[in-house]
Amino acid sequence: MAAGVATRIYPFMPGGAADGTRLVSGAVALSDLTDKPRFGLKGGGSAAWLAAQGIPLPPVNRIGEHRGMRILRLGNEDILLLAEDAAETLADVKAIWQAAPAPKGYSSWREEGWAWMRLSGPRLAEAMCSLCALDLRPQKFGTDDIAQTRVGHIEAVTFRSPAGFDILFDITASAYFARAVAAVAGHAA
Amino acid sequence: MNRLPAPFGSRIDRSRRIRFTFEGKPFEGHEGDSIASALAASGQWVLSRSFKYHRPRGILSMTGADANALVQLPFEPNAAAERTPISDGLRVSAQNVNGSLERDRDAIMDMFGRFLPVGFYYRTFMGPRRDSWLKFWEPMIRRKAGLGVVDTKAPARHFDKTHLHCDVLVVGAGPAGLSAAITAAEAGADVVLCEENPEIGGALSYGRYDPAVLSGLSSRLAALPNLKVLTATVCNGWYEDNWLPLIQGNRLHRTRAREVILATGAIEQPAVFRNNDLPGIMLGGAAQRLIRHYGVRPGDSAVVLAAHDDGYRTALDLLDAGLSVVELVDPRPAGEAGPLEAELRDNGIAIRKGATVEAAEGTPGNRHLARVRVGGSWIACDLLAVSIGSAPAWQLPCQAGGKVGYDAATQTMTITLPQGPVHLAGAVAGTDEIKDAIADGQRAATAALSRLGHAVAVERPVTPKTIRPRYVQSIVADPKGRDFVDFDEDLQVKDLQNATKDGYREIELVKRFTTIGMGPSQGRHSALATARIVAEATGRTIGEIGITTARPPVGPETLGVLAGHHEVLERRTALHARHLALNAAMKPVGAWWRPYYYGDASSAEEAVREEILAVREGVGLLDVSTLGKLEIRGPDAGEFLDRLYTMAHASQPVGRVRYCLMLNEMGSVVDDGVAYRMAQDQFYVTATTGAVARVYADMLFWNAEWRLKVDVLNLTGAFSGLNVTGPKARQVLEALECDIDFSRDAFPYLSGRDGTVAGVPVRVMRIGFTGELSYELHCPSSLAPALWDAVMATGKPHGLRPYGLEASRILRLEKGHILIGQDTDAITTPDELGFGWAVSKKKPFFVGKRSIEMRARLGQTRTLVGLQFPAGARNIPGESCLVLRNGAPVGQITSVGYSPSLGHHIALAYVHVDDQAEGSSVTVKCRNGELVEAPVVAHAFFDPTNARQEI
Amino acid sequence: MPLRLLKYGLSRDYPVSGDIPATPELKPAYDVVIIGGGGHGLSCAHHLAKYHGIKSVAVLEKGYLAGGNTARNTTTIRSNYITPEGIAFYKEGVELFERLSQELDFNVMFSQRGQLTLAHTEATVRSFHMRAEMGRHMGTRTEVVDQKGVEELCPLLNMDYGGPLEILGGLWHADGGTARHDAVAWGYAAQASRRGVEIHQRTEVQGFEVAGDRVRAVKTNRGRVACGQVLIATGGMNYDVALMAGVELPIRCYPLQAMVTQPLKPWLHTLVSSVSLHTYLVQSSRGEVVIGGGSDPYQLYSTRSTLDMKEHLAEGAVHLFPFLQGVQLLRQWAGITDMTPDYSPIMGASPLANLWLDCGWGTWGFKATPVAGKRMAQTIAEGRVPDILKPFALERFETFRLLNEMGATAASH
Amino acid sequence: MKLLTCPMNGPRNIDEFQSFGPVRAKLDPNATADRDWSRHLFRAENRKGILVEWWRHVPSNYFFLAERDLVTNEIIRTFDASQLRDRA
Repeated sequence: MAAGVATRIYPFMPGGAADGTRLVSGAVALSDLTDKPRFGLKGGGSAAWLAAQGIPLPPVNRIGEHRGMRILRLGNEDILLLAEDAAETLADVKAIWQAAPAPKGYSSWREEGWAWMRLSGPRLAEAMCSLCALDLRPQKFGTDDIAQTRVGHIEAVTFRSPAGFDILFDITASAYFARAVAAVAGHAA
Repeated sequence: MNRLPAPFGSRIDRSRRIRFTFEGKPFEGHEGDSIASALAASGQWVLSRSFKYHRPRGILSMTGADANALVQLPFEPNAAAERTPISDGLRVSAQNVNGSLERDRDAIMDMFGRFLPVGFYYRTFMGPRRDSWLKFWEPMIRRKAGLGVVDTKAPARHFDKTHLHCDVLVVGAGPAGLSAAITAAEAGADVVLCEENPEIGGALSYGRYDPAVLSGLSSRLAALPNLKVLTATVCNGWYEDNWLPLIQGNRLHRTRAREVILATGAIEQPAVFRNNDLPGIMLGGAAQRLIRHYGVRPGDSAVVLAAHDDGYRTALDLLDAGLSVVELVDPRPAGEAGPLEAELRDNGIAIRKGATVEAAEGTPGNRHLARVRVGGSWIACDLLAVSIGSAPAWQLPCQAGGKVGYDAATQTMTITLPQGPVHLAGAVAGTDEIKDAIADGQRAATAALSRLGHAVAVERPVTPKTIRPRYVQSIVADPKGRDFVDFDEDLQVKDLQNATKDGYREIELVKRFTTIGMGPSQGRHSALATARIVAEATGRTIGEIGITTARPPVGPETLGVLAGHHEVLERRTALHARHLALNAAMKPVGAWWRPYYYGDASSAEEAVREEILAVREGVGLLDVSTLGKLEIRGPDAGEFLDRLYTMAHASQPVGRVRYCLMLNEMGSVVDDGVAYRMAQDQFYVTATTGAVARVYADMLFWNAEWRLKVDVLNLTGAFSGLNVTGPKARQVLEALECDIDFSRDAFPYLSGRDGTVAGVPVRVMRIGFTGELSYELHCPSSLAPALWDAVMATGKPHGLRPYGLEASRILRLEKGHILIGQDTDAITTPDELGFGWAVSKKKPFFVGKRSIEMRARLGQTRTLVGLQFPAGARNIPGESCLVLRNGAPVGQITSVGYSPSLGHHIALAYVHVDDQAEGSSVTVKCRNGELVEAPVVAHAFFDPTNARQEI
Repeated sequence: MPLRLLKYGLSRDYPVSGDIPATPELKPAYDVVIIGGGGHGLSCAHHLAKYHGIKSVAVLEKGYLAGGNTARNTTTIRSNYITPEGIAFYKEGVELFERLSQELDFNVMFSQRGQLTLAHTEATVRSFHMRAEMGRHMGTRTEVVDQKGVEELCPLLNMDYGGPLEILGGLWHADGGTARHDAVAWGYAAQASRRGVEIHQRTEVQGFEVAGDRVRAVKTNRGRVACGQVLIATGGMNYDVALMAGVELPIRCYPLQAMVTQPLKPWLHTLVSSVSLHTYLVQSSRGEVVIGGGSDPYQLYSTRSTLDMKEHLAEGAVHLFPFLQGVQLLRQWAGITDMTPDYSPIMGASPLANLWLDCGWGTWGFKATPVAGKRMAQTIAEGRVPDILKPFALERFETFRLLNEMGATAASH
Repeated sequence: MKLLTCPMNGPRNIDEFQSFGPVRAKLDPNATADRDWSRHLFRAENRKGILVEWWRHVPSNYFFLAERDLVTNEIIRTFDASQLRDRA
């Protein structure tokens, strides 16, 4: 069987669920990273297995780094690896994990369940203040902090990236989220 | 015509003229003018008619806090003319007038006042018939009630919300607030200073004070980058944990402050005497605001009623503004003359001590003040400035837990706050002099800083130097009335006294019976006087009477700013665009969009029929991605499901799929689905679309208690589901590129397989809601469109067509499958559904087990059965129609529909337990009341032996 | 002009009615002690005195008269429930309201303008059908209307939303209405006290003297009072008061909030409520628009208001009537509701022979003020529970005979 | 908005949380008479005073316990469920 021939379609791609929904770009810009590589492990054995691979684990709600990947610790046994620019490293980890015997945790399928979007632009701070009730000013919320909170009235995970704030949220609400950000951008601009 | 030259008029830009209309007449003002100031500058003093008596009313306070100066704007009723800026072309009109402001036909109400004593409406308007109130009196009163008119065609406006965080929030940028904010910011705290006026300074911006004080504070303020000043921003409430709404125009800042300093100042109080409501009678602060902020001369010929230094300052301001001050009346006994008094006397102003204004009279129609009576003689004037004292602005402090008291020695209202993150500063805390207020602001800031962990020396509260008792007006009802205590509600002294005579003696009862303090000013100008009148009338002290509870908001706020802007949440499956491309009629189900049927609305019925036919005779494809999908992993996964669901799962073999039924602790059915055991330590469980959020949360909750070794994952969005169903389903799947053996023997009913179909990794379950051969293919959502395309393309030669929710509902009804929430209610047991087969008798425990055992012993009263109606029946009952037994309701229809496969209507219904047997007949009451008989039949209307799903 | 107004105008002095006599000295004993001087307690006192000739009655109120939920509720009166037992009871309540002004010679301003409940989902439409079928069967005026019917009944509603919040239909209850809450309590108080009932304000019950299966006396901050029969009708304090007598009720307390706009000229004729938006609106005879919704999400004995509830209610109101954006809000407040597991009240006997319960009124108590008072008075006077109250017994939580009204209570109260 | 301090996520607005009600006494279902079982089902912990209750931080799906005063609404402390088990 020829595996892997199928094409992946994410919400903002042609034929995706949010196809036709505008992503704002201006004083506030929203970009879609949902097709970027990431991999999450969750459940008993996740942390130990990753640690055994030499991947340093940050404390809960902090971000670590390993060979170009960002290591998000969302819970004791809930870890998400983001590999925006480290696809190969991540592919290696995934391949090793798939072949490994249990216990090794379980896939959390975050790459399928969560959209990954990035908010940036000159009016970023104002937009985030509208979207999120948390105090995200630099002195209160550092580059390695994670907030599991509500953004744009839906549950989300947010953290800083060099270009702005990254936000992970329920992929089925992608079109809604883009509209919510656009509405806020209209006010912030 | 009343405009003063600069430097008066700090808010206006004389180079910019703005034209607007009031009551249809053109007016002109300057940029920066409020509606009231622009009208006053043009000599228009009457702004409104009062609530009950329709008396002309005008500027009272210039703070926008009372009904006197509420006007109608095109899209905003009850707008505060004293605060709302004018804009080009703005159409302003008066409210609550019958005719026009100038000629209000309802002004006659003022003559009939004696026929309308307090609470009169409770004692009359009841006859002559029982429905007279509803049919006659109420409509009449409703037309008279209310102030502004809401424009039901108002266009949508944009409002937005944002969040603000700070170490210290200071409310009020008067001397105390400025000094508190500066002190806190200079110590390094993050400070927000919020001021409702367009400029900082408070009394310093309009009162007669040394300008150097304000400019000194302003320059210190400007040097502090960590001090954010929000002017024209109202702090309109205090809520738990220092959560405060700051309203700035159309924006709501939801603000969290670690410490709050309330420097909200004091509210100048009016005097009570006959006709104290005439336009031209205003508070001293209002006259000063008109002069300094707007450069408007408040009259020509003034009398000043002063029982406070501010009154003397006002008189001097009036002189500076070119008014003739006829006399200053000071009700306090003669005593030591201060410098202000000397200055006035130097200007030749007559000062009368120990006297007061006893009454006023107006011009014809009471349109303006004409004269006041002092010591029995009348003095002609067109302005009476009243400055007899003030009350601390208690609203925010009281919301923050402050208690109002009354200090009998100084005759002042006091506010005390418990130790905590809210502090008072300045006039609200009882200071009188500017320098005391500034010192008190510093003191409050250090208290806040100390709580924030700054090393500061906490100072003691400022003790005001003046401890002599404040002046208190003794209030005696004028025999001829019209001595208003509450301008908003047209309440006079005798109204309050009469209420106490009727037994409404507690302050809250007085308020409720008379409506005092319930108008737009919410008691700002009446609470203190009310307490005094009620105390006097009931022989108690003012402290015992107290004031009514201060509730948020502090001042009016629009529903728009509270509502903000809110996008409506919607969720889309990964196949959304596929459905749109196929011309699906999309329908919301909860937040989800689902295809209802495919095709045009004009041929909806036909489309549904064809979709059903395709499933029954060929093959259909349904997007079931909205189904809840949960993955339970870990060594205790089987045990976990055993405790949560009614069937046995610990013993379920890998590769098998089992129905699962969830009960709550009461033993009522709350959800169902299927569980596919993918591995010894892994189950893939479905839940109904509407229930999955709750089921998932409940699973986590139970396991927080049980602490089993399991992990629960909600894969609802991560995975998509495609149901391929119909006699030709297997042919289609086998024609796809795949590594799963779909043959009958290799993949029997109620089993599951993992593999790859069309290059897409899938989890396939052989189950189905339609009663036909069915495979449910679940795959990662990003690959669902690819899988859909492959199935559609491969199915095409087999006549495959996608079907929607409506066809799905009929297909399931033909099989008698229940829908949780539709065919069940909050107390449905498995027995009532005939689901004894789905409940393990062997398991020692599952949620709800004990309760269904108990409920079985208490006796079952109803059962869900199938009903059928003959083809061509004239009257088919609808959903929820009652099933009667001896005329009494015993159940209802839960689902009903026409079965194209059977050619007649079928229904699921609760019937009396004694009628549950097939062949019984029950009585159903149709929508139009007609009773029809229907025979009880088996649940599975179509293919009762379930042969088709097993092929 | 009504005759009575003419009389007022022509009399020299204010014609004092003396509705509420000043609190008298507490006597050592009364035949009936009613704990709670709210609408229910006063209504019961009135019915005892007028219809059962029992005049040795003391109503004990810890604060001021009718200052609890009677003063705080938003006065919805309706009978469009789901269970036949509930409908029968509330129907009698509506009928009593129809003649209440005459009964009390006090205008309670019963305004039967109808209630329109909106459905935004098919499941809600289905539940409306259930209420309509049962309501019609029981003889109330309750019917399901479609989108067109909704528009006809309330033409100003925003019907333009597509998607999840589109209005699909409504439940029209022509019997529904409102009344002036304070007037109901004051009217009962005035009538009861004219017949000899004593009303004791600022009189707080602090405990019970129980001997065997009977309450012998109640202990108050103003002394001990022996009693023949005792009724608990203390609204949000029911759990707490019953516990003092050793009776544990299946009640949880939640705050219920509401708010009101500045007075406006009449524009909203009916009561309008939305199940999905958890919002309802009604315009009072003063012109204020009263806006309310669901209870707070967690237990609390507090009448504090929250900004989040206010924002939520404003959002719902503006969603239904977008032109309200510019309307000013005047005041918000809260009451403490005593919620039962099945959203029906608990009326009738307690484990103690002479202690009677009028409890569990949650968010739905005001509309039952006349009928609960009437029927509890009958219960106390006759010493047995009438058939119409039997389904509401406390015992139903031991025998699992619930009266589930959750679906008919959520947004409309 | 009230603040609630999640042991895992720190202080948050209370609208990020879902209340799961007071911790309830455990009863052996098989050693309880029907009447007592029914009472147990509907029994409500509602005494004025401090209540121990379950909360869920919704964005992180973390369950924990809080001690809260039912009259003042003051939250005395919050703690992980393991501490409840340790205490029991």
